[in-house]
Amino acid sequence: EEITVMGYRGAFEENYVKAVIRPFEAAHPDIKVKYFGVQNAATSLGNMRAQKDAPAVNAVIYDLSVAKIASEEGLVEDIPLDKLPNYADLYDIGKDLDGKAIPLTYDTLSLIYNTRVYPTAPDSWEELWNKSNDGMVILPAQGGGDIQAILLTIVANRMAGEEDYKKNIRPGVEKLITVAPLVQTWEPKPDAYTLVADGTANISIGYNARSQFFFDSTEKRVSSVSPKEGTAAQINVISQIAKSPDAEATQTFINYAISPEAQANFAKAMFYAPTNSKTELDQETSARIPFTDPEKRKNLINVDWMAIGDLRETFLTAWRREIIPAGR
Amino acid sequence: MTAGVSARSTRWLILALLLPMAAVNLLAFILPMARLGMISLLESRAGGVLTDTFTLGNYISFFTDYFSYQLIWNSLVMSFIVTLGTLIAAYPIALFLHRVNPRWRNILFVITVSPLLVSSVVRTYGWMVILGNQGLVNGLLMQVGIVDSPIRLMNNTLGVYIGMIEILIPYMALALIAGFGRLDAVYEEAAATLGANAFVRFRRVILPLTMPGVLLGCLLVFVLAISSFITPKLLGGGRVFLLATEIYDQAVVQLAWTKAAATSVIVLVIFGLALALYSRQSRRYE
Amino acid sequence: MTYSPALGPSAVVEADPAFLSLSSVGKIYPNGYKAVVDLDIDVPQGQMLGLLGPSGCGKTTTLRMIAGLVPNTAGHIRVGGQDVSREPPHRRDMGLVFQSYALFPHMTVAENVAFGLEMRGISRRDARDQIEEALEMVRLPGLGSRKPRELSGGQQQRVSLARALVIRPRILLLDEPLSNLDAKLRDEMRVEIREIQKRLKITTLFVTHDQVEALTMCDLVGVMHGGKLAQLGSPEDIYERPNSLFVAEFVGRTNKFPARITGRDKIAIGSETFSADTRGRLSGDAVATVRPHRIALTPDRDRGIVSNQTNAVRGRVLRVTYIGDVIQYDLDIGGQELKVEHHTLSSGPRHVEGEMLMCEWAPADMFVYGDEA
Amino acid sequence: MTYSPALGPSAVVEADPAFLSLSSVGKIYPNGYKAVVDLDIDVPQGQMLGLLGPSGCGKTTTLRMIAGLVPNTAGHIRVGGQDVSREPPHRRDMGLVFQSYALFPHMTVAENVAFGLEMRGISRRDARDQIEEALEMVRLPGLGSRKPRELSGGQQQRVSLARALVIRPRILLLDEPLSNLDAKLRDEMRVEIREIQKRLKITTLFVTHDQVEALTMCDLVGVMHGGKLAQLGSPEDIYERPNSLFVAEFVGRTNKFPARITGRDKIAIGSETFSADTRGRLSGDAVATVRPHRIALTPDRDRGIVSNQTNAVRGRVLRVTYIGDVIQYDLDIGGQELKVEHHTLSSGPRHVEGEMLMCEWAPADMFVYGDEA
Amino acid sequence: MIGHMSLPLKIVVFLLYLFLLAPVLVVVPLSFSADSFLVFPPESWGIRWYRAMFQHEGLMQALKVSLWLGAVVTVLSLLIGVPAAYALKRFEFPGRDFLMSVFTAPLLLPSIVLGLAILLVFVQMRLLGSYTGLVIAHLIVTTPYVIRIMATAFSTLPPFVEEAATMLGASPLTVFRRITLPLMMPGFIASAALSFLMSFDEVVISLFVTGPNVRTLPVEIFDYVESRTDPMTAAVSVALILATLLVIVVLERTLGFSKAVGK
Ligand SMILES: Nc1ncnc2c1ncn2[C@@H]1O[C@H](COP(=O)(O)OP(=O)(O)OP(=O)(O)O)[C@@H](O)[C@H]1O
Ligand SMILES: Nc1ncnc2c1ncn2[C@@H]1O[C@H](COP(=O)(O)OP(=O)(O)OP(=O)(O)O)[C@@H](O)[C@H]1O
Ligand SMILES: NCCCCNCCCN
Ligand SMILES: [Mg+2]
Ligand SMILES: [Mg+2]
Repeated sequence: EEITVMGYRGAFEENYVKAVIRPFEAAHPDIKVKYFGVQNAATSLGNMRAQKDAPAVNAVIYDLSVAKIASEEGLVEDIPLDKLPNYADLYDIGKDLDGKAIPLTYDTLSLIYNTRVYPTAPDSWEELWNKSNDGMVILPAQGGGDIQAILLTIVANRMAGEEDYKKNIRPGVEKLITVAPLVQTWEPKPDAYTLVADGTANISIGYNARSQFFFDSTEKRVSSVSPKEGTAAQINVISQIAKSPDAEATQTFINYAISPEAQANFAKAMFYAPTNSKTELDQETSARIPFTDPEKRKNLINVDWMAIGDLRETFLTAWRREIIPAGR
Repeated sequence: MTAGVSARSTRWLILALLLPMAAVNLLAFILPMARLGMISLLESRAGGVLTDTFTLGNYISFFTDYFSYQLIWNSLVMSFIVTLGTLIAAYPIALFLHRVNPRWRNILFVITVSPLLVSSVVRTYGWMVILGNQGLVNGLLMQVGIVDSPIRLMNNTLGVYIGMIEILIPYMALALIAGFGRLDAVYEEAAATLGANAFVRFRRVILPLTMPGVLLGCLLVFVLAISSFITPKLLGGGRVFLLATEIYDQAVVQLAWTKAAATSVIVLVIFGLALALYSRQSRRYE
Repeated sequence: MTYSPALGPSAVVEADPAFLSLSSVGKIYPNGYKAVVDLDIDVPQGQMLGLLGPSGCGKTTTLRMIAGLVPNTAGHIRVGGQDVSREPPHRRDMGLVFQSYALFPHMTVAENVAFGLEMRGISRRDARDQIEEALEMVRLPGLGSRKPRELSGGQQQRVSLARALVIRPRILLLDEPLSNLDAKLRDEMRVEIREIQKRLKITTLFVTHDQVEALTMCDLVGVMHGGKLAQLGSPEDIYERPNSLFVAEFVGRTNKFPARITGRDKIAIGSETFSADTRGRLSGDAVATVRPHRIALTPDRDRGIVSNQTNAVRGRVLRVTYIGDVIQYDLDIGGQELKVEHHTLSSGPRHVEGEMLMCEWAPADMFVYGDEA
Repeated sequence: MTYSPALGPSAVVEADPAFLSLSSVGKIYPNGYKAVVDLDIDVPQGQMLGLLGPSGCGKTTTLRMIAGLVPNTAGHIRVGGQDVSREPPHRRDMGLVFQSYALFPHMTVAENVAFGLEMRGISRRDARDQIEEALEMVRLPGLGSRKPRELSGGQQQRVSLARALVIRPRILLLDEPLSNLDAKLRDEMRVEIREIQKRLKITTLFVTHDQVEALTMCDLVGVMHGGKLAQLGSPEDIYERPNSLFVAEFVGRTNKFPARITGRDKIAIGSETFSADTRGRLSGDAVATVRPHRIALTPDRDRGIVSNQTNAVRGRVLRVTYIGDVIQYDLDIGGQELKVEHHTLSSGPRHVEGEMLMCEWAPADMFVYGDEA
Repeated sequence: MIGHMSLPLKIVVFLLYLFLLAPVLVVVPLSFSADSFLVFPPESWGIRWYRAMFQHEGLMQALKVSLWLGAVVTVLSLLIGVPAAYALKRFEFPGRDFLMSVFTAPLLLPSIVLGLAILLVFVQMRLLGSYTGLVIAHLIVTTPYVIRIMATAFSTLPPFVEEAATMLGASPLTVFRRITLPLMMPGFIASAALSFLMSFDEVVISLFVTGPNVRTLPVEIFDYVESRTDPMTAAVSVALILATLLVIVVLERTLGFSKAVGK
């Protein structure tokens, strides 16, 4: 039997194949797993729509907010939870869609900084607003459509004193408008981590997992920190694609993917926070994943990804019309 | 035409010769354009799922959104400036090619249009290397000491202009060179003997005679500029919102096909207007 | 070689006998080619000089130097006594009609004609009358709103002439203006151009490689050869008294024989002897010419003696070619071929192949040149 | 209008007096334009017919119908008695020389010439001699390995001729083969083509709009006008006995006067009366013509009487134009302008403007036509 | 002298050429950088990124796809475009001008619109991300060029040579084989070269049509530039520029590049 898993390409693909798929195949010699790398979650959704009636892919790893759309369109299978014994051990965060989208990794929005500019880690988001960083700030926003932009809005909202982003994001938007003039680029090429590492910029927002990867590959020129005001998590989930063949094997794989073993392996490789509470990590790895710190977890802003879909337009509009233009 | 072929068999022959082309054209041009128009009139549910309901909603939401006008304005301004820029840059090149002796003309012509054969992605990458904070220009400027912190040459509209103008110069040059065919030195000489100095000769003879090429080049570059999104995406720093980048985002990132289709139709309308303007102007210079 | 009025009967002394004056003018092109060498030409005010010569002899170069379109590399070009050699073309005030007409394709006929007036600061409104007048002069009234491409070749030619004339230039320069027209139109335009030129009394230089054009239209004809002036004189000077074999052959058709000078005004061609002006030479090799239509053919009366009144030689008809207006006989005269052309007659004797005839011509019709060929 | 040998003196009766025969041939183009109407022409075997006429009169159309390149829409085209009207061109076995030569640019001269032989299954090796022979015939031996673009216009023309001749076609068709050549080369090629045609005794149709070409080269001349055959005959028939005003004007130069027929062989032009063949007509309006060089000018001897021997009228010289070989007088004869052309003489009387002269010509030189113009 | 070039014009033109060629020229030294990321001028030198390029599986796979695609598209473009051009130039029939405009319209149409429109149809026909889909999408880009070039070639065929061959006894088929075809050769070569280059270079439409398993080189490079700026892109660029130069040189040698690209 061969199943196909679709997911992010690049380093994610490399490490996922190494840390999860190969061990799985070793443990299940009868099942072969092929990995299809795609650009982003939206691409996955596009492919799922295109192959709606005859899917060539069995499972998909993507973002929870996109998973919501997919589930509404009936593109994913609702896996009976009894087929996934490991499901019960997962944290509650991101379980909104039950068997239709199983939390696979957590990641947190972090402050990315150049270690030469900041010999000691800045511990506040306010550092983005520091005038001495004029022109050296990067905010990857994709015109406001990026999850990082959404998360930063929510964080800024809290900083401005408004905890409930569903009710009102004006305070956050106003706050972000004041950072815009300092921003060098809203769409870093190739990515914020590289530009911070090579000195093109001093500071940025980004994900913890990727920054850890760059920390290792750039001789520690770039590092990340989870600031004291708290942060929010991004959640990757895995879904079984509706009408795809080999349901049994697919579910076997998904169950393995959320097992403590697989979670630990991948966390070690990529520094994504495990979703399985039973996962055991060594001290060194754990130290580099803020999510595993109970203290930090407490300070986490709880994002209702099921509501984001409806809010997205509001966020997007604010970014496009107010925040980004304010920086010109 | 050779005698002895009956009209009937000629008809079948013509049909057979045209059929494959017609099929490809139908499949990849006519049908897509029809579908584009149709989808722009369909309603979509949240997340971009298509329904079967017809609606003007996509257009209404486009035209009731202030941001749309911003997009149109940005696109028009950018295309206009880029067109003008390529014209100003390509005109001397075309004039030079027209006047240089034939031995040099061929090699210079090849140099002029050869960038066309280098992927625009590669050339945009080259501009990233040149214009970046750590790039060639800033490196030189800082080394010489003219500036002490990098000046921003990309991640803004300036970068997009520079890249777009450079990438589109060959197209403009091609059109101009074709248009320069009408320019014979004898007209300039005639003007001179009638008392026209160099400036008047340029304004009254050279320019009007090359106007058909200028107009064609402007149309070509305008259309290419208004539909380009790779260079704006790579050099714009997320600041440059254009119809083309919007279509790409809507279609590929947001998967909002109905919106993307409606935006595309708007681009087509602008394209049509440019075309109409072109044919009106070019008739004046025929 | 300056033209002196004494040489030709039709040269008229006008107000200024050297209104347009070229002295020692030369042109070496950047590639080193000597297109024009040491040219001396004076054109009297109001007269028309035809510059005649084979292709590549430097006619156009001469004209373009006068216009200022190419700089002369030697000598001086003067207009009304004033050296214009270093003036740019747009300040020389000359009208130039190009072989290709060079009408501005993007302007109407009226705009074309108006251009030169505009350059002189005359407003379009004031220019209107002058334009209409110029178009009337070339017999194209009312065509002002057409574009050049909507005109026939002859009409374009006229517009081009009107455009050059409307500014009343000091000098009119014409570069083979008729060579792109068909025969009929060429005949018409010849007469017209000459009439306008005479009426306006405009000093004109007319470049052509067509001898008929030069002979019929011009007061003076200059024959060029290899960048040099071979002969300058009235049309009759050139045709009736060519000063070189080149001119004799280039202007009009001619028979050409290798000859020996045997004495004062005596030459021998093969075994026959003839009278002809040897210009004082008493011996040596030479070339003799006689024009085909100057030879009379009479029945063979066995009168092969040379008198001072006439040259006569016996010939056998080799070929008879009927060309309508003209009949052409090729005769064998002692091994040489002699071409004779006569107008055809509806009645009267017609010679036939093989017939023996006496060929006679006046000594004045025979020219003798040094063995140049 | 079938040509009958009895009509002209130079028509020679050959093996087949109608080897190429067009009977009632017509062409209506798909757009409805009648390019050729009811054409009857017979060309005797081995002879050369010149098809002469103004532009657009249907010459090329006729030639292309014979070649089979356009189908004739009426009548029959026969070669050696056999109707070929429905044969495709590649089976008609005719050689066609195009005005633009139409040499294959991607083949060498030898390959061009070999092409027709190849089509006839002759191997390249066997063809070699024939090719070399054909190239020698057109005086281009040894140029076989050149590409057409490396040849001059005249050389290309010769290759084109060799290519058409090497296959020894039954009929040779030439469509203005000389019109792209310069005057000198044209003269040469005229003689050459005619000599080759005579040597090979190849039945030839030669299309031209140049009367000199038609008159000098051809055994027979057909004058076309508006898709119809105006006259067919020997060159002298056409020139000396034009059957219509159109032919009289188109072939050769002529004076043309409005006239009234006043009696048997008597006409009046203005107040003057003349003798001329009125072809039996006794009255009515007409047009009279006389060729400029057939008019003699004599001192005014007050002899304005019409005799049957000669026509004479008094005229005043309006204009004298010197053209080298020829001198042209425009005279006023009672309000009409009469053009007279004579060969120039070095000595003898030269008339001047204003002089009164007697103009005389033979009645046989005056033609009278119905008032067609 | 009139119609000649002044020194200021020469200087301006030199600077313009410098500007035009700058991005192409700058990648050459950069490709020999041994740095881990993009710094100009490079801090260390080497051929590290050339090696990386050949080891990059996605890139090599995409190169293969692009080469294959270019070849197939070129052959098909000629097979489809040449007969159409022949019919449009050699026969008179109603709607001829209309067809000519329809067939060449994609040439002028904004590619982003065309790309999206093709995506919308291909998603229904399941042609997305398939080789068939890519080939068809590229054909709509290349065939207009072929038709334009060949239409010009057919109408600039020296007049009457085909008739001359007929008169020498060649049947219609022989005329086509011996005269028409060889004389069209420059047109074929120009069409083929342009088709290949256009297909090999096409990125906008490909971006819409490529799928996870079928990616063309320009799309791969675009993704790469978007996600990484190490000097490998420079190495890839130099390789592509060299390949293009090779094509130009070969073209110039065989028929004159200017003729191939010019109208
Ligand atoms: N720009 C130039 N550079 C070099 N040589 C030139 C140039 N222009 C003309 N020549 C040469 O100078 C000679 C004279 O040229 P010109 O055009 O004056 O001849 P022409 O008498 O007008 O001939 P045609 O009757 O053919 O017009 C020719 O041999 C020509 O090749
Ligand atoms: N394919 C065609 N369709 C319609 N009319 C045509 C066609 N070919 C020629 N004609 C017309 O038929 C008439 C005769 O044309 P043809 O070419 O036979 O003239 P021609 O005597 O050879 O003239 P020229 O001396 O200019 O070559 C012309 O009026 C021409 O416009
Ligand atoms: N439909 C527009 C065609 C544009 C062709 N682009 C070619 C890109 C070469 N770099
Ligand atoms: Mg000249
Ligand atoms: Mg013709």
